[in-house]
This record gives sequence, C-alpha cells and structure tokens, in this order.
Amino acid sequence: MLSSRMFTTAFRFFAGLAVFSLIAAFAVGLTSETQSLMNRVLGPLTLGWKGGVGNHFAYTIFLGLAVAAAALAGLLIAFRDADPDAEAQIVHMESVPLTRAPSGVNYLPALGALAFVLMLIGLATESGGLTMAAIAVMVVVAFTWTVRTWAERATGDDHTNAELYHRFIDPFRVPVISILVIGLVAIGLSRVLLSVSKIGSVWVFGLVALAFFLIAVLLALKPSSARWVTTAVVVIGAIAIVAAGIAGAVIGEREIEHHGSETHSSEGAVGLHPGDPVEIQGGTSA
Amino acid sequence: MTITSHDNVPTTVLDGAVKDYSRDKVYVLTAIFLAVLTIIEVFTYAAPDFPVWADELLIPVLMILMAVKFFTIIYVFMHLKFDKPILTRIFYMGLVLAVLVYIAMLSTFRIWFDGQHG
Amino acid sequence: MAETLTSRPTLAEADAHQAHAHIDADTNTGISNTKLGMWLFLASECLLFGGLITTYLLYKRPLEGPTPDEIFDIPFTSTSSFVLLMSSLTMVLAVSAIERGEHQRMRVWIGATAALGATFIAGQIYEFTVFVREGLGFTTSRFSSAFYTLTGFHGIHVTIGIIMLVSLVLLSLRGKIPEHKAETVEIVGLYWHFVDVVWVVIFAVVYLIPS
Amino acid sequence: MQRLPKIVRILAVISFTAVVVLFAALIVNSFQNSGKPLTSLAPQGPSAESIQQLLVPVTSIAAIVFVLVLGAIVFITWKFRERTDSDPEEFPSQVHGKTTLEIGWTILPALILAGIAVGTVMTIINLNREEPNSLNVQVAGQQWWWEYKYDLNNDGNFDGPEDVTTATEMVIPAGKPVQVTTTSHDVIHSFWIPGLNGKKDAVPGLRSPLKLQADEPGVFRGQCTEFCGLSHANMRMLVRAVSSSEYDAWVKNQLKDHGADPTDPVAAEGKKVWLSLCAQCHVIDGINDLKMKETPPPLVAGVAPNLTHLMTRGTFAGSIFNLYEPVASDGEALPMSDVAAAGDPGAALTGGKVDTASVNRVTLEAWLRNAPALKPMYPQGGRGMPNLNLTEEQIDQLVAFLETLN
Amino acid sequence: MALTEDRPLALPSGDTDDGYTPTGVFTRPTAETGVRSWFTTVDHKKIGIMYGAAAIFFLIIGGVEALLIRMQLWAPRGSLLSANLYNQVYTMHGTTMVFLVVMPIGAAFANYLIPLQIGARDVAFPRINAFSFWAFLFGGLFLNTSWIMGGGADGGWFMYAPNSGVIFSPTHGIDFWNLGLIITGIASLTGAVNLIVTVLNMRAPGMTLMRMPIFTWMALVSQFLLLFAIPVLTSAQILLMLDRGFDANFFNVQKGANPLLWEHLFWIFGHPEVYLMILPAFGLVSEILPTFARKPIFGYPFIVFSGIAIGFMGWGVWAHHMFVSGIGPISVTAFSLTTMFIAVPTGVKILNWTATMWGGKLRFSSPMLFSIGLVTMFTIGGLSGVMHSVAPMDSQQTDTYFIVAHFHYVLFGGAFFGFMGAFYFYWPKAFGYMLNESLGKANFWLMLLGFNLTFAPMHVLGLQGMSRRIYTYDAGYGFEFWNKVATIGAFTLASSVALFVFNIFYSKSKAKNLPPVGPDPWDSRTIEWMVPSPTPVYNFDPIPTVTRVDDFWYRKYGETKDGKLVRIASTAEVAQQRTDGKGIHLPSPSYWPIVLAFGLPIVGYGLIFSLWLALIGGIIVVGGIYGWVMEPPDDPDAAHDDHGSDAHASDGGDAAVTDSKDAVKEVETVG
Ligand code: HEA
Ligand code: HEA
Ligand code: HEC
Ligand code: CUA
Ligand SMILES: [Cu+2]
Repeated sequence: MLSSRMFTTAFRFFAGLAVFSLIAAFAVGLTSETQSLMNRVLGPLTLGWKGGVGNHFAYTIFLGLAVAAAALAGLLIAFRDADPDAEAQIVHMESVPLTRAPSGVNYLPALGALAFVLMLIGLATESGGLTMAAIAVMVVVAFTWTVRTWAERATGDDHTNAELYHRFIDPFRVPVISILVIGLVAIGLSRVLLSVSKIGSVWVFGLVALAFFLIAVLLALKPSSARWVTTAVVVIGAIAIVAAGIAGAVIGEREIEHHGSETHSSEGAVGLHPGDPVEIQGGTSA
Repeated sequence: MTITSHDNVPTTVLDGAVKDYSRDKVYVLTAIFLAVLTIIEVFTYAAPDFPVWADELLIPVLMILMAVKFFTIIYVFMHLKFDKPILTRIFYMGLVLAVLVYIAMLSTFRIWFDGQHG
Repeated sequence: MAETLTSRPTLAEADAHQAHAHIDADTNTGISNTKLGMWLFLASECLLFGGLITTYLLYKRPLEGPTPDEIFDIPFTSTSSFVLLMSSLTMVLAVSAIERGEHQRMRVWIGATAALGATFIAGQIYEFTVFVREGLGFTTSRFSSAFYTLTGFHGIHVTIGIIMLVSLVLLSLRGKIPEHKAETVEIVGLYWHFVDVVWVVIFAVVYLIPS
Repeated sequence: MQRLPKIVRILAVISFTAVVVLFAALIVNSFQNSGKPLTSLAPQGPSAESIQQLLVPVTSIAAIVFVLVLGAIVFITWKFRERTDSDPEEFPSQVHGKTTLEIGWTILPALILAGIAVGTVMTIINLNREEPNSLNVQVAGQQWWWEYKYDLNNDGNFDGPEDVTTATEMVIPAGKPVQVTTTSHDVIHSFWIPGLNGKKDAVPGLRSPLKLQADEPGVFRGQCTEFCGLSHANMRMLVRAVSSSEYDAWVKNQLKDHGADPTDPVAAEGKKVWLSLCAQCHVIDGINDLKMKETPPPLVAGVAPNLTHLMTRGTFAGSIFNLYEPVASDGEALPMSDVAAAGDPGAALTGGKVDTASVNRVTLEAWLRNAPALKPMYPQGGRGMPNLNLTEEQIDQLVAFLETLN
Repeated sequence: MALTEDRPLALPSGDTDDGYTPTGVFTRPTAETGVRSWFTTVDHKKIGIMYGAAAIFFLIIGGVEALLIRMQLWAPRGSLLSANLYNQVYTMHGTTMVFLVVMPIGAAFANYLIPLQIGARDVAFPRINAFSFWAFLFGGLFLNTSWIMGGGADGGWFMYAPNSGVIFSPTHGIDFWNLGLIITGIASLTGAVNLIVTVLNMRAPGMTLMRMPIFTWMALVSQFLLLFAIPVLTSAQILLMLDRGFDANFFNVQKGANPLLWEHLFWIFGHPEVYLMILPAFGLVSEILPTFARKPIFGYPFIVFSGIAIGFMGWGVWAHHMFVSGIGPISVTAFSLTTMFIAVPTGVKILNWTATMWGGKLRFSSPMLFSIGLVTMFTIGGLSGVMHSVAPMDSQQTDTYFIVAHFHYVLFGGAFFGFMGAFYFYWPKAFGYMLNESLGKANFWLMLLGFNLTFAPMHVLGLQGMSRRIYTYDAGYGFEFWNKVATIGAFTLASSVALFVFNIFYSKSKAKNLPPVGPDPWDSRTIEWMVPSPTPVYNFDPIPTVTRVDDFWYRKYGETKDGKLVRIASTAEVAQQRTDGKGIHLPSPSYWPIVLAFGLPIVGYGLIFSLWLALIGGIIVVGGIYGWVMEPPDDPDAAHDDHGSDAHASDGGDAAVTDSKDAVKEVETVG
C-alpha cells in the first residue's frame, strides 16, 4: 500500500520539512545547552523533561515547525491531496470537476477573534483557567480552519468537499460537541443550584427539567414547524443556561453547614496512618 | 432454549405499523404509572409513620415498589414484553445470578443482623 | 439410537441450493446481532453494578464523618429520580418516532432525553458539591468512598449515554441514521433505559432505605 | 527419522515406568513423617486428630476412584487398540449412549459424596465446639512475627494488668484446650500449627477463633501460610507445650516486670543504649510500657516484639533464628542456625538463670548489627526492624542487657 | 449480518493494482496477505492464530518465570532470587499463565473453530473480534512492561487486600497488574459478547443447538462464564484502583474496611474463571476422543448438560478458597457441600469419555495421547480438588504446595494437555501441514514425565508442611528431596515444550516435500473438516445444511439398524473443493480495532504516571470509537452498488431516507 503513488509531491515536501526541522531543533538544543552531554542529548529528545534544551526560543520554533509540517504531511497522505483519482473515488465519478472558490459562511475567524480577546482578558486578570480555555479554543479553531480551507478547495464540487471535510472532522467534532453539551448544562445548572437556597434548588432543578420536557413536547407535537424554530430554541436555551450559570457563579455558593464534626473513634487495627512519615533515629554510625 | 434456525420472523417485531401512535399512548401511561410509584416511594420518606410502611414493613414496601418499577421499565420501555423470549432469558441470567451471588456474599458477612458486620 | 442406513450424496446438492436460496431471517434467533449483543452486555452490567451496590451495602455505616441519614437530601434526589424517569419516556418516544420514519420528531425526543440526562448530571454535580462542603469527602469514610464510587459510576454511565444521544442527533442531522438503521436508536435506548433502571435500584437501596 | 519411532517407544516405556515408580515412592514417603516438623500427617492434638480421621477415609476413596478410572482406561486402551492387521473398513459398533448407565454414574458419585459430606459436617461441628475452661489467647500477626496476648483472668480483655503479652513463641499447658483468637495489625496472615490443628487466617479488623490442644508437652512448629509480603517465608511460629506446673511457673515469671536496673555494669550501659534507641519501638514492662501507650512506635503495625522476657524464648525474629544454640562441639555457632531443631531456653523459660554459654550470640549480634541483612524487611516503610548502625561496643552492651531479660 | 448479505459482493479480485487505495488511510484497508494484513485483519481465523501465537509467546515468558521459581527452590536457602524478586516472579507467573496463556489459548480455539463448526463465514462482529485480540495483546504487554518500569506486581495472583495497598506495596507493580487485567478484561468481555452472539445467531441451516459440536457448546458455556465473571473482577479492580490511586477506603482497615470484601469479589470471579479455563479443553477432548475411537461421543446430551451444569454450579462455590479466612462455620459448611457436588457433573464427563473409548477402535495418534493424558491427569487434580472441598481437610492443606499440586494438575494436566492435543489435531486444518507424529509422541511422553515429576511431589511436600509462596525454606524440614525432583521435572517439562516448538518448524520445513494434507486427515466427524486445509478465507462455499450431530461423519458413513457403520461416500466426494470465492461477501479489514486497543494501555500508563498521558490515551480511544462508528460500512471497492447516499448526505436532514431498499441489509453498525 505504501506504493510510491502514495507519496505526493506535497507530502514529500512537508515530510522533509518536518524531519529537517526536527533535526534542527535537536541540533539547536544540543549545541546551545551547557549541561552534561547526557542531559544535552536527552533534553531535546524528551522535550526538556530530562535535561535541558538550551535556546528555548529557537528550539520551540523548530519543534513547532516540525509538528505543523508533520501534521500537514499526515493530512496530505490521509486524503491523497492533489490526486484526482482520490477525489474521483469519493464522488464515484471518472474524473473530478475543476476547483473553484469556496462558498458558504465561515464563522471560524470570528470565533478565533473572540478567543483571542478572551485570552487577553484572561492574561490581564491573571485568571489561568480563562487563558487556558481561550488558548484551547484558538488551537481548535486553527485546526478546524486548516482542515476546512483545505477541504473547501479540494475539488470543484461542494458536496465532495463537504464529504471530505466531514470524514475527517466528524470523529473529532461529534464527541467534542456532545461533551460540550453535557458540560454546558451540567456545569451551568449546577452553579445555579449551588447559589440558591436548599429548597430553592429543588424548585429550580424541577422547573428546569420540566421546561426541557415541555419544550420537547411542544416541538414534538408540531414537528412540521420549520427547522429554524428548533435551532432557535436550542440556541436560546444554551445562551440562557450559560448566562444563568455565570450569574450563579458570580453570586457564589450558599452557606453550607459542615457535618463531619463528631468523629467516632476508629475500631480498626492499631497502626500508622498511611500518610505519616516514618522516622527512625539511628545510633552513632560505626 | 428452543431456538430453531428457521423461524420466519422479521428483524424487528416493531417494524411496520406506520403512523401508529397507539404504542406511544402505552408509553405515556406507563410513565405516569412509574411516576405514581415514585411518588409513593418518596412518601415513605415524607410520611414515615403511614401504617402501610411503618417500622418493619418499610423495607419490603420499598423493595416491592422498586421491583415493580424495575420490571415495568424493562418490559415496556425496553420491549422485553414484545421481543423474543431469548432476550428475557439472557438478561435474567445476569440479573438472577447477580442477585443470588451478591445476596449470598452479603450473608457471609452476616449483614442482615444489625450491627454485627464490620 | 441407531439410524437406518441413509444414502446422503444428495446433501451436497442441498447445500449448493441453500447458499442462493435466501434465508428470510437474518439470524437464527431472529434478533439482530447488535441487539443481542447489547442485551448480553446489559446482563453482564448487572454483575458490575451488583458488585458496587454490594460494596455500598457493606460499608454504608461509616465509623467517622457524616452518616447517610445526616447527609442525604431526599427531596432533591427524588426530583432527579423523576428527571431520569421522564427521560426514559422521551427516549422510548424517540424510538417509536424513528420506527415510523419521523426523523425530526426523533431528533427532538432524543434531544430532550439528552437534555434531561444532562440535567440529572447537573443535579449530581450539585449534590456532590454540597456533600463535600458538608464534610463528606471521597476519602472521609468507608461510606463516602462507597457512595461516591457507586453513584459516580452510574453518573459516568449516564454521561456516556448522553454522548451517544447527542452523537445520534448529530449523525441524524447528517442523514446517517436512515430507517434501516433505526435499530441503532433502539439499541442506544436499551442502554439508556438500563441506566435508568439501575438508578431505580440505587434510589431505593441507597437513598430511601434508612441506615 | 527412520529410527525415531523406536526411540519414541523407549521413551514411552521409560516415562511410564518412571511415573509409576514416582507415584509409588510418593505414597511410601507420605507415611514417613518423622523429622518433618511441619507435617500435617502426624497429628498431636485432638483437633488435628479429628481432621486426620476424616483425611484417611476421604483420601482412600479418592485413591480408589483414581485406581478404578486409571485401571479402566489402561484396560480399554489395551483391549480396544487398533490392531495392525485389522480391516480399515471394519468399524466398531456405533453406540451413542446408554441413559441408564449414565444416570447410574451420575448418582453413584453423588452418593459417595453424600457420605463424605456427612463426615465433613460432623467434623466441622466438632472442630467448632466450644470447650469449657479453655485458656484464651489472642494471636496477632504483623509483618513478620507474631504477638500473643493471654487473657489470664478470663474477662474478655487481653490488655489488663493480670494479662500477659509476649511475642514469637506461644507457651501452652499440655492437655488443656486453648481457645485462640486470630487477628492482625497490618495485612492478612495465617496461623498454622499443623501438628495441632488446621490454619486460621489472621485478618486485620476481624477476630477468628481456632482451637488448639497439645496432648503431650513438646515443641510444635508452624509457618505463616497467607502471603503477607516480603518476608512471608520467614514468618514462623512456635508453640511450646509444657506441663501444667511448668506453665504456672512460666505465667508467674511473665507477670514480673523488668524495671530494676541490671547489676552488671556492661548490661547497665546496654540498658542506656536500649533506652535511647530501642525503646522507641520495643516494650520492656516496667521500663517503657506506659510511655509506649502515648507514643506508639513508627511502625505500620504499631507494635514491635515485646522484649520483657526475651530470654524465655528459644527462638527469635519470627522463629527463624535460634536464640539458644545447643553448644557446638568446636564452640562455634553457625550464623544461620538449623532452626528445625528449636533452641531451648532451659531454666530461663520459667524465670530461672539464663545459660549465657548457650545463647546464640553470633546470630543475635548479627541481628543487632544489621537486621534487614538477616531477614528481608522494609524498615524505611515502617515494616520491620531497621539497621541502627550500632558500634560493636554498643552491641556487646546491648546483648549483655538483653541476656538479663529472663 | 453482513455475512448473510443478499447482495452478491465479490472478493477483491487479485488483478487490480493491489495495495493502492486512492483515499489513503481513511478508507478501509484491503490487504489480504502479507505482514500488514495481520494488523488490520478481521478474519476470525487469522485472529485465532494470532491469539495462539501470542499465548505461546506468553507461555514462554510464564514458563521462564516458572523455571526461575524452580531454580530458586532447588535447595534450601536458594540465593538465585531475592525475596522481593521471587514474590514478583511467582505473582507474574500465575497471572501470566492464567490470563495470558490458558485463557487466550481457549480464545484462540474458540475464535478459529466456532465459526467453522457452526458453518458461519465469520463471527458476528468481526471488527470487535479484532479489537478483543489487540486489547488482550496490548494489555498483556502492558502488564509485562512493569518488569522494566519498577518491578512486577508482588501480591500473588489473587492480590489479597490490604497487602495490595500502597502502604504495603508502594511500587507500581500492582497498578500495572490492576490496569493490565482491566484491559484484558475488556478484551474478554467484548470477545464473550461476540462469540455468544455468533453461536446464537449465525449457525448454518439445520444446525440446531443440540446438533452443535461439543467444543462449540463448551466454548459457549465458558463465554457465558466470562460474560458474567469478568465484571465482578472489574468491579473489584475499580475499588482497588481507587484505593491505590485516589485514597479511597475500600480496603483501609483504619476506616472500618473489611479485607474479606476483596476475597469474595475476587473468588466470585475466580472460581468461574477456573472452569472457563478447563471447559474449552473439555470440549476439544470431546472432539478428539470420538475421532480416534471411531465411534460417536458417548451420551452427547449428558456431556452437554454436564458442561452447562458445571457452568452454573461454578457460581455457588467461590468461598471454598476462603475456608480458613474466618467466614464462620455455617458459610464454611454451605460452601464445602456445594463444592463437593461439582464433582458429579465433572465425573459424568470423565466417565462418558471412558465409555466413548470402550468398544472403539483406538488409534493412538498424538492428539489421542494428549487427550487420554487429560482424562487421567485431570482426574488426579479433580480428586485432590474434592479433598480440598472437605473444609476441615482444607484447613490443613490450603496455601500449601498441596494446593499448588491440585491446580497444576487441573490446569496443566487438564487444560494444557487438552490444548496440546488440539494443537496437534487442528494444526493441519489451520496451516495445511501435519505436525510430525513421532516428535508428537515423544513430546507427549516427555511432557507426561516432566509434568508428573514436577507436580506430583508437590502433593507430598504440601501435606508435609511446605507453605506456598515462600522464596526460601530451611534444611531440616524434609523438603529437600522432592523439591529437587520437582525442579528436574520442570526442566524436563521445558524441554518438552521446546520440542513442540521445534516440531512446528521442523514439520513445516519437511512439509514442502510431502503431499498436501486433504481437508480431512484424521477421518473426523464435524463440519470444519469439510473445508479445504488450510481453511480458505470464506470458510464454506457453499454453506452446508446440517441434519444431525457429527454431520460430516454421516456424510461419509451410514449406520445400519444394528449400529454397524458402512461407508457411503469417499471423503473426496463429500468434502468441499477450494473455490475462487467469487460472490462471497466478507467483512473488510479495518484499522480502527488496533487504534482503539492501542489507546487503552496509554490510558493505563497515564493513570500510573501522569493524567495528561491518560488524556491523550483517552483522545485516541474516543477518536478510535468515532472513527470506527463512522467508518464506511464496507470497502467501496468491494461494493457493486452505488454508495451514492454518502455523497449528498451532507446537507443533513432526511435526505438519506431515499436510500435504496436493497441496502437495507448492509448494516454493520458496530461490528
Ligand atoms: C482448571 C481449573 C480448575 C478446575 C477444573 C478445578 C476443579 C476443582 N477444584 Fe480447584 N482450583 C484451581 C483450579 C481448578 N480447580 C485453582 C487455580 C486453585 C487455586 C487458586 C489459588 O489459590 O491460587 C484451586 C483451588 C481449589 C480449592 C481451594 C483450595 C485452597 O486454596 O484452600 C478448592 C477447595 O475446595 C478446589 C476444589 C476443586 C474441586 C472440588 C474441583 C472439581 O471441579 C473437580 C471435579 C473432578 C473430579 C472429582 C474428578 C473426576 C470425577 C470422577 C472420576 C467421578 C468420581 C469422583 C468422586 C466420587 C469423588 N480447588
Ligand atoms: C495454566 C496455568 C499454569 C501453568 C501452565 C503453570 C506451569 C508451571 N508452574 Fe505454575 N502456577 C500457576 C499456574 C500455572 N503454572 C498459578 C496460578 C500459580 C499461583 C501463583 C500464585 O501463588 O499467585 C502458580 C504457582 C506455581 C508455583 C508455586 C510458587 C509459590 O507458591 O511460591 C510453582 C512452583 O514450583 C509453579 C511451577 C510451575 C512450573 C514448573 C510450570 C511448568 O509447567 C512450566 C513449563 C513451561 C515452560 C518451562 C515453558 C518454557 C519453555 C522454554 C523456556 C523452552 C523453550 C524455549 C524456546 C523454544 C524459545 N507454579
Ligand atoms: C523501628 C523499630 C525498631 C527499633 C528501633 C528496634 N527494633 Fe527490634 N524489632 C523490630 C521489629 C519490627 C522486630 C520484628 C522483626 C521480625 O521478626 O520480623 C524486631 C525484633 C527484634 C528482636 C527479636 C524479638 C523476637 O522475639 O523475635 C530483638 C531481640 C530486637 N528486635 C532487639 C532490638 C534492639 C536491641 C534494638 C535497639 C538497638 C531494637 N530491636 C530496635 C523493630 C525495631
Ligand atoms: Cu505472615 Cu505470611
Ligand atoms: Cu475454586
């Protein structure tokens, strides 16, 4: 299978680039580091886990380049970029139409920008969580965007392009979206529940569930209503939950009384608790 | 197990019956039934002195309610009632085994007599 | 038990016919492989949850720290039990919808099931947070370890179920769940109901029976 | 290749004969139990005897069943083997089964087993019957030695002032039933004196009963049989059954404490060393027993062997070393002694004078010099006795002090 | 499902440019031959062979560990291994032999033979099958990497708490043990679901349950045992993992934990486990004995039902491993009695096998020799089992070498002898050449000798007081002589295993000059012998219709009224010819099983060393699952009809409803 037709020119270029950047990163790390030889060799090899990498900046640049090039090379080999046969096979046609400019909206730039701003806010307010989350979003955006731009220009046929895109992105997107949905509801709602009183939490909880249920019933009773209605309900619901969650988090948790005061004496075996250090005093050494 | 290899049965018994909502009605009624049972369960907590489940009877009552809910869900929602009996047998194998084995195990801990285990 | 002498060279011909003459049922039992497989899996899950429930029963009286009676918030847990119960209804309605070929309705019901499931998880996060604040950490006592492990494990099952449900909606939107794959919905449904059934047991055994 | 079949035939004959000879030798050997201190086939107390009374018939039944099955198979394989001259198209009669026969050999084993079951149940009842007037001893396992607590006043408490705590060796009166309660301070161990009874696990947090009784005075060896970590192999136990008068004297001595300072100046120095180093783990009644209750030793088990009456024991460190050595002819004791023959404390057992000449100083000093080198232990994890880096002088002083602990 | 396809699909014909897949790694792989094909195969035969090969690899590891044990115990105060190392070696020996040798060999035969014996083309979920294998292999390798990452587990193969806690075993060995066995547990569980569905759903026409070959029956019972036993172990292991990694209190005695909890959970798993190890061997012997006695198995229904009975009763006896743990006399009595009566169904089997040979015309080929070896050696082990079941006797015997003797007699003398016989029996079917008979017989006699020399003395050692799991013993206890004998025996045994390995290569090199073996070299009885040797990828062409037990035999022979056998057709007439397999649709290979399985040990390392690594592993697993689910159901190349629906599905919605009706059966959602 790894026949030579597999390796397109583009793949060779990127693969070569990856290998050379890797070597460069290693060389930079090795030469600019001052520790013992073993650590100088190990450092660049283990990403600085054991040993040092010398000139951090150059090492990172080269390593980043290597990773990026390797990713692109992988992508190219995965989809046989620029191989008309491959595309033809996807559309089940003898040959492929010519490429033309992509169509359709692309919300990724906006999302990326938003994440960037959030990151700045995070940095300014020194909230590590926000910064990390924003960076994560930016990585995802960059990744998706790359795949998408590539896919949009792959062939001249929008269907084919979409199919290519989905083949690649769905195994990542579907679980991520699913987890986001749960995370959103679960975390948002639990913040709200924590901020209201004990009785209130039962009510809020019950009512939210009831609302979900009733909306579903309404939508199900009129399945003919346009798709945008459903979409709108989902979007509004999501926004509401996020907003409520933020509000709940801002208000903070209610006062919760601590129970575990009265400790019953342990009836188990006598002995040390696992965490306690063992100290033995030695005599004068012989 | 009497499985003959040539039963002419369609893959899903529930197939066909296009636009037939009668089963939905059954489901809704079942859900209401389950809800009522759950309310009774909650009442054992809210009104612990109610004669039906006062004192020793509490645990039996709860266990019975639990069992009824359990079997209602697997029979109606999970279609065991409408499906091939072999599915019921397979599931029961696991269920009965689990119940018997774990009860036997708890018995060796003498857990049923208050305060003896530990 | 001896059988009379039979001449059977015709058998080879019979074989040859069989391969082309079609068997009507796909399988010997008339149940699809995936469905049978799911039921087998659920049967084995009984023993997994059984082990955890047994552990809980053995350890439900702690030597130190809060006791179950002190800590449980029955009204709240009752509500969340209701939520999970109703999600079983929406699930079964979704199965029923796809069997009729109503894709949009199926997506709505599945979406509702997922939303209710996520609500349940929210409730569990809330409950755990409150318990921890009240002094019942995971490592506090034998009861706390057993309780969090059992309910947490159930929570993980619910979460996996929700992921499957949302994935179903997304796939359905992409047209990947045509009628002939309606059974996929039913099978995910089986899993979902089973998780619900486990909660029925947990609710009674863990929460309602006083220690 | 041509000659291989013949070799194979010779191999077959050799193997078959060798296996038959092996089995015969094993059967003969299992009747020879002298010189095997751990054998379970030579009971010396009522409990072990009642097990033996079950073992003999059950083993015989098993042997008979095996001989029958094996005999049948040998016979069949001989009688019904394919002969070289037989007609390849000649087939044996095709029997598919015979229900009556099969039901027969379903029921027959069931009946045999029912018989075994009756004997089993009776023996279990017998072994669990409570004996009146028995001596109560709590046996606690820890890594990797045993602690014994005697409830001498029968108040259900093993820690009262009239009670005795000792380690490593258990002294019991011959002819009197002893009700042992097993438990553990760390992991699961198993208490087993094969000559007196079967074993019972020592489970932390659990207390399990075991009945022991020795018919005659003597020394009974045992071995921890539940895997308990690093030195499981080096965790033995020793029961010393003595006449009842000797036992009473032993108890009387055990109730004494060792608060008084030793007269010998070297031993007095040793006591100081002991106080500064050893007392953080070991107890000597009258010296640090009260303090130890406040600051338990840095050990996972929470206890180290009680040394109050160390010299009344014939062995030490999980009974793997002799504390007293029968004096060797050339005066030189081996560092690793032949512990199958347990050391004998002699008069020291009941508080008499310690025969310092026969004390196994070599091993005892080696133990103090570097205990983990003699017995694999894990002192840095709080399990076992550490190497305390003592000087030779300190060791001599300590041994002198320890030798006063009769 | 895909197998009962009504759409005729061709096997990829060899003439197109083989190995070129235009859409790269995101299509299904196609290689049928060559090294790469083994990594992506979903063919039950290849998977079965890989199970066998991996098991023999692990056998050598476990065997070398056994030899180390024996060398250490050669003389009193052996100094080859330190106490610490010895504890790791014997723990890993037990674990390896049980989980990575005997269970997978059972899985190997089940995988290879079940579809052939029931007349199916493959198992129900071919991709899951591949996943099971890879998960087992990676789990096993993961377990063994502990040797180079800080030492193996050191708690004994049943890993009693609290000795398995961090305080008492601070190295990572037990974590490796725990997570490795969770991974192989996942493999076993998915394998069990798969094989049960296969047997229940995919039998050939006429193959009713009571016409199934006995091996299939026994394998079915043992898969049910796996299905229900594995989750019990998993639940216990989850508790252990939480205790070790997250300070839970399940086995923390300070907080009132009860160490017997682990013992119960382990043995509730453990006892069914020992039966699921022996039952496949019982099944194999039930195939071999009638073949070489040239008469039917005596009392087919009794053999089948006693197997089922063993399966059921096996659940009610677990506490016989805990007679002395302090569970109280009533429990002891109850479990003592239930245990004893398990000898009844087992005895039925032994006696029925004996009766099968009675009146037969016995040919002593190597498979037959090993089978007779099983019948006799297992009986010794079984009878010592009955001796343990008498609780008072067990209180003297438990945790001594008497037990070690018992379980090696049942495991080696039972399961392993059966497997050896089956290796010789089925080798021609799987590989197309016979193993050398003379070497085979030599192998048997050497193994019998070595086996008895090794383990028979352990009975006496145990009764005379030698405790198990001791790295050393002292002189003066009378243990020296028999330990030496056992050590000599172990090396004899090793040489017999080596002889087997040699035989494989020797026979293969000689096979070139010999005529090819036909489909039916032993004149056997069941339908797997109808197909050419080695088995073609498509198994049967056409699928046979089955009319009775031993269907193939009765295609060759007829019976007169008085039970006389008459040949009615030559083997060549009734056996199937090798065809080009055109028109038979087979499941396509896939990358995802190995990808998914690869993620599991990474999660394992992550849980031990760094949760970040676990996250990466988790991403591989999740990506693997979704890649799997969304994988094109079939290789587009292999499809004749248009997969057009894929192309215009991207606008979502109900577009795909228009799928053509004849695609309805092309479902392979998870398989
Ligand atoms: C293949 C695995 C296998 C099999 C089949 C068996 C079969 C049996 N086992 Fe065994 N057993 C193990 C594997 C197995 N065992 C292992 C691995 C351990 C140790 C685990 C450890 O501690 O590490 C163990 C330990 C073990 C113990 C615990 C010992 C202890 O630790 O104290 C006991 C106790 O009862 C026991 C009993 C039995 C019995 C009664 C049978 C019966 O099924 C045997 C039945 C067979 C026969 C009896 C022979 C044939 C019958 C006849 C010819 C009919 C006539 C017979 C009579 C009338 C008696 N086994
Ligand atoms: C199926 C299971 C199985 C098998 C096959 C074996 C096989 C063997 N076992 Fe084991 N054993 C167990 C399962 C098994 N064992 C279990 C479960 C335990 C309990 C563990 C515990 O207590 O936790 C145990 C424990 C155990 C002990 C007790 C340890 C102790 O308690 O301290 C001993 C001691 O002698 C032992 C010995 C042997 C020997 C000599 C073999 C021999 O039969 C091995 C023979 C095989 C080989 C030697 C193969 C290697 C071949 C070569 C090296 C040559 C060829 C090489 C090439 C061609 C490359 N085993
Ligand atoms: C950190 C704790 C610790 C210290 C300090 C310590 N020991 Fe020990 N000692 C032990 C333990 C634990 C054992 C039991 C070891 C075994 O047998 O496995 C033991 C065993 C012994 C024994 C054998 C007792 C018997 O009956 O078997 C003697 C004698 C002994 N120690 C003497 C000393 C002396 C003398 C010192 C001081 C120099 C000392 N120990 C310091 C923990 C300690
Ligand atoms: Cu203590 Cu083994
Ligand atoms: Cu068992």
